Amino acid sequence: MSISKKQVDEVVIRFAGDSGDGMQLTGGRFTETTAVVGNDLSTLPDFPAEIRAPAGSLAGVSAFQIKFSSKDIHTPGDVPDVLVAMNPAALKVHQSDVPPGGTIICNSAAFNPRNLKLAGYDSNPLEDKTLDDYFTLYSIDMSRMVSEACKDLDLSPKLVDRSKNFYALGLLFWMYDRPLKSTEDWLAKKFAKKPEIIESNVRALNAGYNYGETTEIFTTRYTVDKANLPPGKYRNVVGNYALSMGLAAAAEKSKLELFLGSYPITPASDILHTLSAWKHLGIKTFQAEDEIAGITSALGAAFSGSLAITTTSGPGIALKGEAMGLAVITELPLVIINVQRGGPSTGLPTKTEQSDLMQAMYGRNGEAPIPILASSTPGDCFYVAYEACRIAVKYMTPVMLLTDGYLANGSEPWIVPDIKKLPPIDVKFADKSNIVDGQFMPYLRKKDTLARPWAKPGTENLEHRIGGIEKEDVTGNVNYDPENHHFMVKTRALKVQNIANELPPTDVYGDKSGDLLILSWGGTQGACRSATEALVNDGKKVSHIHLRWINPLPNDLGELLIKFKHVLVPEINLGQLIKIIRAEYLIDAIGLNKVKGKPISSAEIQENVKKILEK
Amino acid sequence: MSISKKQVDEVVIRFAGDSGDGMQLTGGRFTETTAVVGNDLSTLPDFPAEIRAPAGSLAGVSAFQIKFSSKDIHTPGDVPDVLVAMNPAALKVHQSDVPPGGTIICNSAAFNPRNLKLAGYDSNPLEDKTLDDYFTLYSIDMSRMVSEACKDLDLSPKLVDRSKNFYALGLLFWMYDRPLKSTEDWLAKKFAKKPEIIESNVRALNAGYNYGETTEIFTTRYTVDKANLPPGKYRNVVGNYALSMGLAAAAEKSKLELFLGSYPITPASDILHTLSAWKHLGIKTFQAEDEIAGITSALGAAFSGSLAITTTSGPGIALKGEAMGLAVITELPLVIINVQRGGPSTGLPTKTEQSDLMQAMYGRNGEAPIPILASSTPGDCFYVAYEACRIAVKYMTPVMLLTDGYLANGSEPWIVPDIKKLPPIDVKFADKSNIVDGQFMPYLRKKDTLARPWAKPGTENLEHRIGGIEKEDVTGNVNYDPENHHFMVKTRALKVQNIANELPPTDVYGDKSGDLLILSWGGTQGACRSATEALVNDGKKVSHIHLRWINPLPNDLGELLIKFKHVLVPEINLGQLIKIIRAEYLIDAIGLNKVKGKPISSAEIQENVKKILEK
Amino acid sequence: MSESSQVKYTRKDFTSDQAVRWCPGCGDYSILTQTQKVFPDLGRKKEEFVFISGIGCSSRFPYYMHTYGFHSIHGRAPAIASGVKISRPDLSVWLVTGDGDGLSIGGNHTIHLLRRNIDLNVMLFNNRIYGLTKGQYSPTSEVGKVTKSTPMGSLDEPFNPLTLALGAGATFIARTIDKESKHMQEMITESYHHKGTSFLEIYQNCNIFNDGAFSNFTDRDTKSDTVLWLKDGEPMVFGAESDKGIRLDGNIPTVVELGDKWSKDDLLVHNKKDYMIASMLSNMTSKPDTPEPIGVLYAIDAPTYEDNIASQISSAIENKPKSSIQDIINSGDTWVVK
Amino acid sequence: MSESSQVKYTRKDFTSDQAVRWCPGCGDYSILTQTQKVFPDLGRKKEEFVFISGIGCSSRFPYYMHTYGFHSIHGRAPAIASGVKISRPDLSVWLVTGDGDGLSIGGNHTIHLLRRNIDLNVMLFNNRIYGLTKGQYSPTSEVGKVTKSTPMGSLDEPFNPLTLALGAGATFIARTIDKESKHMQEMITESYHHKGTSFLEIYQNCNIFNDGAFSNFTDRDTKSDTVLWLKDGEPMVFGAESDKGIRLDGNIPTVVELGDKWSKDDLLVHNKKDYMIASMLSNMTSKPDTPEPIGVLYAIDAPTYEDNIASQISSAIENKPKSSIQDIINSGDTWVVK
Ligand SMILES: Cc1ncc(C[n+]2csc(CCOP(=O)(O)OP(=O)(O)O)c2C)c(N)n1
Ligand SMILES: Cc1ncc(C[n+]2csc(CCOP(=O)(O)OP(=O)(O)O)c2C)c(N)n1
Ligand code: SF4
Ligand code: SF4
Ligand SMILES: [Mg+2]
Ligand SMILES: [Mg+2]
Repeated sequence: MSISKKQVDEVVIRFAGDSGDGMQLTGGRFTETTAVVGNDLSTLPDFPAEIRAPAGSLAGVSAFQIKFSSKDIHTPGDVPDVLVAMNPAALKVHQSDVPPGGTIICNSAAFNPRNLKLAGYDSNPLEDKTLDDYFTLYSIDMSRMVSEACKDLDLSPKLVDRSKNFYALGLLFWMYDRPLKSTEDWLAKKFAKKPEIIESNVRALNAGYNYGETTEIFTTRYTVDKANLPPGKYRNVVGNYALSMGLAAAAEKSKLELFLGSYPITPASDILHTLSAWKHLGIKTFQAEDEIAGITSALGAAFSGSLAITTTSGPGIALKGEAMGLAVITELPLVIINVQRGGPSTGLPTKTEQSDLMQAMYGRNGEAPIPILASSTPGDCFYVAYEACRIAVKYMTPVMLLTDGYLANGSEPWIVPDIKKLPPIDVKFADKSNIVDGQFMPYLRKKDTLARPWAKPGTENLEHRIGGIEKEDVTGNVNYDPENHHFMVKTRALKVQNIANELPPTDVYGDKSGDLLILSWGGTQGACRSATEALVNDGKKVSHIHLRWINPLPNDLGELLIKFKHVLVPEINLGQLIKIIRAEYLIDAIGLNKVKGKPISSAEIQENVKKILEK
Repeated sequence: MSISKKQVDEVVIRFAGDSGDGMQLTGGRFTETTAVVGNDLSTLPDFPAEIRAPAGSLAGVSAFQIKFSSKDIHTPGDVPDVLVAMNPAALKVHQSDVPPGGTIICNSAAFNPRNLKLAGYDSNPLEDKTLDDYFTLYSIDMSRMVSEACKDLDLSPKLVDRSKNFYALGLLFWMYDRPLKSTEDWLAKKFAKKPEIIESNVRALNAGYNYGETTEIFTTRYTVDKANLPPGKYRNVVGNYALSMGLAAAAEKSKLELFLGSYPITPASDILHTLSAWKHLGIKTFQAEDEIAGITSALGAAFSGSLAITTTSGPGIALKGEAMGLAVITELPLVIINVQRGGPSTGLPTKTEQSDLMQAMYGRNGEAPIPILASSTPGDCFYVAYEACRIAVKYMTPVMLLTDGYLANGSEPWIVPDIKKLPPIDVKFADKSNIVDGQFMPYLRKKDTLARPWAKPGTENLEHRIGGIEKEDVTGNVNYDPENHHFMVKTRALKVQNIANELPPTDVYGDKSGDLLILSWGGTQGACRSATEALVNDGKKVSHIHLRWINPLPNDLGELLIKFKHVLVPEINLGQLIKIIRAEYLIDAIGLNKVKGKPISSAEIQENVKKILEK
Repeated sequence: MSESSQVKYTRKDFTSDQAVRWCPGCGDYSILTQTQKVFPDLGRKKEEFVFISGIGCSSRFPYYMHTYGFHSIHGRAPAIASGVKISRPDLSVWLVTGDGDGLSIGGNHTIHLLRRNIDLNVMLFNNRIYGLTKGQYSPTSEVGKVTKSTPMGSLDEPFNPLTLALGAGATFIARTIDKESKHMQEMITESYHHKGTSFLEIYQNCNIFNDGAFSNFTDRDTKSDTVLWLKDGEPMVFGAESDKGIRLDGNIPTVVELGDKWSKDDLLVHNKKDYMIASMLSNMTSKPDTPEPIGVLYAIDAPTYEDNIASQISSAIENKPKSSIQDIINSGDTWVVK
Repeated sequence: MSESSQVKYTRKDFTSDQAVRWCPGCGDYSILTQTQKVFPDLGRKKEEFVFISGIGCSSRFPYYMHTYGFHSIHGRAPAIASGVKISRPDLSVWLVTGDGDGLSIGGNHTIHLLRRNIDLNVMLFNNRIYGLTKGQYSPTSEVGKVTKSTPMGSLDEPFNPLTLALGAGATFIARTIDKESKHMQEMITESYHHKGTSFLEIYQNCNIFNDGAFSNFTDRDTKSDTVLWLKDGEPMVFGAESDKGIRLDGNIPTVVELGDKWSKDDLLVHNKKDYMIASMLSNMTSKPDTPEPIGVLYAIDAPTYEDNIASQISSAIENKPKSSIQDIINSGDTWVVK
C-alpha cells in the first residue's frame, strides 16, 4: 500500500476531550513541535468554567485549537480540518464546527453507554453511520492500544490509560510529518522523577505514530512547509507570559523595582503566577485580600517609587474604579491590566470578550481620563506591556492595558527580542533641583508632557502630601477654588491627549482609500487582517487599520477614515469602539458584533463586508 | 424721613458667614417665609468641605443663595443683588460675585484684626473705602445690637451672640417686606425646651427688623409680588427630601416594603437620614459597612420581594459597579441613586457636578445596560424617584437615578401631589400560574416588557436558583453556550431599549425648528430654560429640550434634533451626554462645559448661544 | 417561621435537577449530602429555605439544593444574605462560602455580619486553598505553603477563622469535618436552632489542589489522638482509649494523660457559654501540642438585628398608626395659589 | 533605617505649613501635637516618615505633618500603606484612620494587615461616630445610640477594636486617650519600636457629634476609678489611692478592694506576651463592672511580611545572580528563521 504525501498550505486541528484528558497539554506539545518545525501558527485554548466537571459531561469538555501554515497567519482558524474527540461529549460539543469533508478522529473506547448518555446520544455515533456521510471518521480504540503498548510496565491500568492523549498526539505527528524528539525530551525533563510515566507516555506517543505508519486506514499524510517568516530567532509564546516578560523588561530598562499587587481571577491569574516565580529578578508580588487592595497596594508602591502594576479581569476592574480615580488625581504611574472575559457579572469566566472597553474609558466617578491601549496578538502582549509602563512613568499617569482570554492563553511564534533595542525608559526622580524658593512643588509640571515630578519618600527636603481632594496647580495643596478645579480637570484630560503626539503614523494595511475600511482593536486583529487579505485577493477595495491606542486615538485617524466609503468595526461586544469613533468623527461606521465568548471568525467578517459592498 | 417702596420682579440674596454663623438655617427660614408669601423661588446652599474649619478662615465660609420672584423662575440666580457677609472671610470669598451697584451688608463686629488677617485683608474693607465706589455698603455692628437687645436675659454673651444671624434675617425681612410670624412660630417649636433661646432669637429678629424700620440709613424697601404660579397647594421642598418622599410613595402605591441599603456619603446621606426616620411607614433602612454591602444587601432584599434602593454619590457608585452587573444578569429590580458631586476621586465633595453620566452608562464589566434617568429640579426628584421605582419593578431591572449636590440641597416651591393620582405600580409576584410542565421558569419573559417573573422566597413550588453566571433563556440554568450568550446579551439590551416605547413625546420648549436647540439633562435644566426664555425674548430662534431619560433616549429625539442648525449641550463636565448624542445621531452638537463645582449660569449659556449664532 | 408538621420531606425533596459539578472526590459532596439529609428533619417548610453563596467551588452549592438560591459575586454573600434576612425574617437563610470568598475578599462583610448577629447560618468550607481559580494560597493556608502564586512558600500567618469570628463578636462558633457525616449533621442542626449568626467552619478536602490538608484529623490511625470532640458540660477527654484530656495549667491548655496523676476531675469542663474557654479553644487550632477542637466552641443568646429593627418599626407604627406618605407630603408650611 | 544621629529636630520640623482645619476643641488636635512632639526624639531622619490615611476628619492628619504623606480614599489606607512598606522597608510608615474608615469600610484591609504583620504603625482615632459626614453611628458606637441615621437608636453590637485586632492575629495592641498627652507619647514611641504591625486605638472626643463619649475616662473626678493603667510585669492596681485591683476569679477578671482581704500579691500581673491576658483585658473594654484597660495590652515578636519577602528575593537572587529578563526571554525551545 502506498501512502501519498500531500502538500498543504495550512491546517487547523482541534483537540477536544474531557477536562481530565489532558487536551491543553496535548495541544501545547503539538504547538511547540510545530513552532520548531518552522510553521507560522496560532492557538486557541478553550477551558470549561468548572475545575473538573463530572467526567464525560458536556460541561467538562476542554479543547485546544491550533492553526499552522507555511504562510503568515493571523488567527487560530475558523473551522477545524481535523477534530480529535476523546469522548462522546467532546464530539457532541465540537462536531458542528467541522465542515463537511473534515476529518474526525475518536477514541472509541470512551464511547461507552455511560458516556454516550452523559453526552446526550441515543445511539453511538461511531456506529450508527450518522457521521459517515459528512466526515472522514477514524474510530480508534486508543485506550486498548495504549494498554497493549504498556502492558509490561509496573503501572496501574488507570495511570496507563492517562497516556492516551500522547497516543493521539503521536498519530497527529505522523499525519503532519512532525518529529517526536522534542516531545520525548520534554517528557524526560518533566517527569524526571517518575521514569515509568516517561516510559508509558513515550510508548503511547510512538504507538500512535506507528499506527499511522503501519495501518492501512490512513491513505494520506500531509506536509506543511516552513513558513516564510521574517528572519530571526523564534520561540513560541503565550500571551500572559509575553505580557509578564514585557513588564519585567520595562522594570529592567527603567531600573525600577517591579511591584505587582493582584488578586487571582481567571484568565489573568497566570500573570501573577509567572511574576511570582521571578523573584531572582527582584520582582515583588503581593497577593492581596481583594482587587481593591491589589490596586491600592500598587498605588502605594508607585508613591514610593516602584514600577507598579495591578492585574485582573473585568469584575476586578469594576472594583478598582474608585482607586483608579485616586491614581488619576494623584498623578502616579500605575499599569492596570484587564484580561477581559465574558460578562456581564461572572458571565462566562473562561471565555473571551472585548466588552470592557467602555468600562476602561469611563468606569470611575468624575472626569478621570486614563490612557488605554490593547494588544493584538499573544506576542504583542510583550510590547504593549512595555509601552504601557513607558507611558505611565513618562506622563505620570495610570495606564489601562486591555488583553483578553483569547490572547492571554493563545500562542504564536515570536521573534525573541533584544531588550537593548527597546525604546529607553528614563526615569528621573525629583531631587533638590525641583525645589523652588525653598519649597518642593509636587504639581509643577513638565512643559511638554505635563507630567508632575515623582518624589521618592526618603529624599531629603522633598516631603510633600498628596491625596484625592482636588489639588491646587503647582503646589498640590488642597484647593476648592472653582477656576482651579476647571483648570485641573482640563489639564488632566490634556495630559492624556498629549500622548497622541508621540504615536507613530497609523499603519493602513492595503490602499489608503477605497470602498471599505475594517477598523479593529485588541484580539480581533488577526481575523480582520485575514479577512482583509482574502477580500483584497478577491479584488475588493478593502483596507484594514488596527488600533493599538484607543485613548488617545491617533491624531491622523480622522483623515484616514474619511477616505473610505464604509467603515466596519468588528468587535466581540455590542459596539463599543464604534461608539467612540462615531462620536469623535461623526462617521456612520457599521458594527459587526458577535458576543459568543469566542473570537469573531475571518469568514464572518468577509461575509459581512461582501454584504455591505453589495448594497 | 420717608422710605420709598419699590416694586421689583426678582431678587437674589446671598447669606454668607462662618460655618458656625448659621447661614444655612438663616437661608432656610428666609426661604420658608418667601415660599409662604407666594413668590416663586429657587435656592442653592454652598457648604465648606470641612466640618468646621477654623473660625474666620476662608475654608470655613458657608453660604446660602435664594432667588425669589413674582415670575416663574428656574435657577437660584447667577449674581446676588444683596450679599450678607457676617465676617471678613465671607466678604472675601463672595464679594467678586456681586455686580457693581449691588448691596453688601456686613456685621462690622466681626471685622476685627484677627478675622481680617485670616481672610487675608491688609486693611479693613469696611473702613478703607475700597468698596464704596462699587457697592451700597451697610456696615452694622450686629453683635452689639443683639447684645443690647438681650441684655436682661439670663444667657451667656456667647450664646446671645449666636443670635446675630436672626438679626440679619430680621433686617432682610424688613427690606423685602416679609412677615416675622412664621419664623417666630418655628423658633417656639424648635426650642420648646429652651425658652431663653427662643427669646434671644426673637429679640434679635425684631431688632433687625426694627433697625430697618427706624434708622435712616435704608432709603428703600422692596416688594416682590406673588408669583403667578399654577394653582394648587404648595410647600417648599428640598431635593433629597422630595426624593425620599418619591421612594416612599412608590412603596405605598406598589404595596411593597421599602428597603434601603446605604452607606453615608455627602451629598447623599440625607436620604438615608430621612428614610431612617420614617419607620412608621414600615421602611427598613440598613446602614451597611460600605457601599458594596449597601447595594448587595439591597439586592438581597430585592430577591426576597422588597422595593430595594441604594443611595450614594460618585465614589460609592465606583464601588458598586460589580454588584450592578449582578443585578443586570439576575434581572432584579433595584433603584441605584447617585447624588453626584465634584470628581474625580474625592474631588470636591460638597460641590455639584454632572460628571458621572458615563460612569452610569458604562461603569461595570461586560455588556450591562441599565436604564438611566435624571431629575431636573429639587421638586422633580420626587417624580423621578417614583418613576425609577415603577420602571424597575415593571421591567425587572436595576435603574440608575442621577441627581446632584445642587438639586439635593436646593429647594423650590412645589405643588403638593396627591399620591392617588400618580401612575399605578402594579406588582404581581409569580405564583402557581408561572409553573410550566411542573417547573417554574425564572427566565420565561413577558412578551411586551421582556420582564422575567419575580418569585418571592417562601412561595411554594417556585424554588429556583439565580446567579451571576450566564443564564439559559427561559430556564435560568447556568449555560455556557455561545448562541445563548449572544441572545441573552442582546435581550438584556433590548429590554432596556423597550422602555423608550412608553415614554411620552419629547417636550420642545419653543419652536420645533430653528437656529439652535439647547439640549440639557439633570440640574442644568433651570439655567437652560432661563437662557432660552431670555434668548427668545431677544428674538433668537432658540428652543430647549430637557431629557429626563438618558438611557434609553426618547424614540423621537433624533427627528427633533435635526430640525435645528445647531445643537448646544451645556453640561457641568467635559462633555458626556454630548458623546452619546453625537454617536447616536451623528450630529455635530457643540458642548458648553464648565467644571467649576457650581451650576452653569444662564448668562454663560446665553453668551455662548449668541457667539454660535453670530458665526 | 412556619412548621411543616404536615409534610414529611425526604432527601430527594432537597435535591435539585442540576448535575453536580465538583471534582470527583471533592469534600464538597459530603457536605451537600449531609445537608440534604438533615434538612427534611428540621421541620420547616421547604420553600422557606434560601441559600446564598459567593464565588468559588463551594459557592456552587445553591445550584444543587432544591430550595431558593442565589449564587452571587465573590465575597458578598454575607451582605446579600443580610438583606434577605432583614427584609424577610420569616425565611431560614443559609450562607455558603469558602476560605477565600468569606475571609479574603469577603472578610469585612463576614465580621460585620457576626457583630450584627443577624440570624443567618454560615457554612464556611475551609479547604485552605483557592479551588476555583486553580490553586493559589488562601488566608487560611499555613505559612510556607507552596502554591501557584507562592512558588517559594507563603509568608503570612493565616487567619484562624474561629478566633477571628470570636473577635468580631460571634454568638455561635463551631467546627466540623467533611468526612464526619454524623457530626456534621449535628452541627448543621445546631446552627439551624441557634438564633443569631451561626458560624460553622467545615474542614473540607480539596483533593485536586490541596489534598490531605486535614488528613491528620481524618485518618483512622491518627484522628483519635488529634481531634478533641467538644461536648458541652463535659470534661475535655480525647484519645483512642479516652485516656487523655485537656487541663488548664495557669491559663494554658495542656494535654495530660489520665491515670495515676490526673483524673477526669482535673480536666477542663467545656462550657459553650464561656467566652474565655472559647477563646482558648479556638486558639488551640492546628497547634502541634494540642488536639484540634471540633464541635460547638461557643454559643450564647443575644438579640438579633432583624428582630430589633422589626420591633423599632412596630413601635413606630404603634405610635403613628395608619400613616401614609401622603401625611408627610402634606406636612410642613403650605400655602395655596388660586 | 537610618539614624539621624547628627540632626536634632524640634516639633516645628514636623509641622507643615497647612492650616489645621478640625473643629475647635476636637480631640484630633492633641493627637497631632503629641505626634509632633514625640517624632523629633525617635532618632530617625525626617524624610523617612510617611503618613498614609483614608477619609474622615482624622484622615486629614497627614496634611499637618511635615513628612511624606498620602490622604487617600475611604478605608484603603492599610492596603496603600502595605504597598509602601513592602516596596520600601527602609521607610517608617504610619497609618491614620478612624473608626469608620478603619473598621467599617476598611475593616477587611485592617484585619489582613494585622495577620500579615507588616511593620506599620496604625493610629485608630476612635470617636465612636462618623465625624466628617456629620454624625452617623459607627461600628464602635454603643448600642442604642441616637444619630442621624439611627433616630430610634442603633441596633447592632459595636466592634471592640482591640478584641477584633487580637482575633485577626495582631502582634501589638494598645490603647490611649486624646487627653492623656504623656501616655499617648509613650504609646506612640512604643508603637514605633514594635517590629510588626502596631495597632494603637486612641479614644478621641468629637465635641461636635459625640461630645463626652469618653468623659468617664477623662473627667478628673471619675478617671482614677474608671481607668486601669497597664504596666508590663506589674500587678493590675487602680483607683485614686491605688486601693483597687484586678483579680482572676476562675477566668473572670474581678475588681477587688485592697486591704484586709486582698493584697497586691493576689492581683493579676500584667504580661504583655500572654495572649489569654490580652484577650481578657480587651474583653473588659467599656464593661460596667471593670475599669477601662489603657496601655499596651499585648506585644509579641513575630516575623514581618516585608522582611520575609525581602529574604525570599535575596535568596532567589543568590541562586541566580545577575539574572536579566533577557535570559527568560531567550529560554524555551527556540529556532532560527533565516
Ligand atoms: C471579583 C472577583 N475576584 C476574583 C474572582 C476569582 N475567584 C473566583 S473564586 C476565587 C477564590 C476561591 O476560593 P475559595 O473561596 O476558598 O473557594 P473554593 O473554590 O476553594 O471553594 C477567586 C479568587 C472572582 N470571581 N471575582
Ligand atoms: C467611598 C466613600 N464612601 C463614603 C464616603 C463618605 N465618608 C467620608 S468619611 C466617612 C466616615 C468618617 O468616619 P470615621 O472614619 O470614623 O472618621 P472621623 O471623621 O470620625 O474621624 C464617610 C462615610 C467617602 N468619602 N468615600
Ligand atoms: S478544585 Fe478542589 S474544592 Fe474545587 S471542586 Fe475540585 S476538589 Fe473540590
Ligand atoms: S466633626 Fe468631630 S471629629 Fe470631626 S473635626 Fe469636628 S470635632 Fe473633630
Ligand atoms: Mg477554598
Ligand atoms: Mg469616627
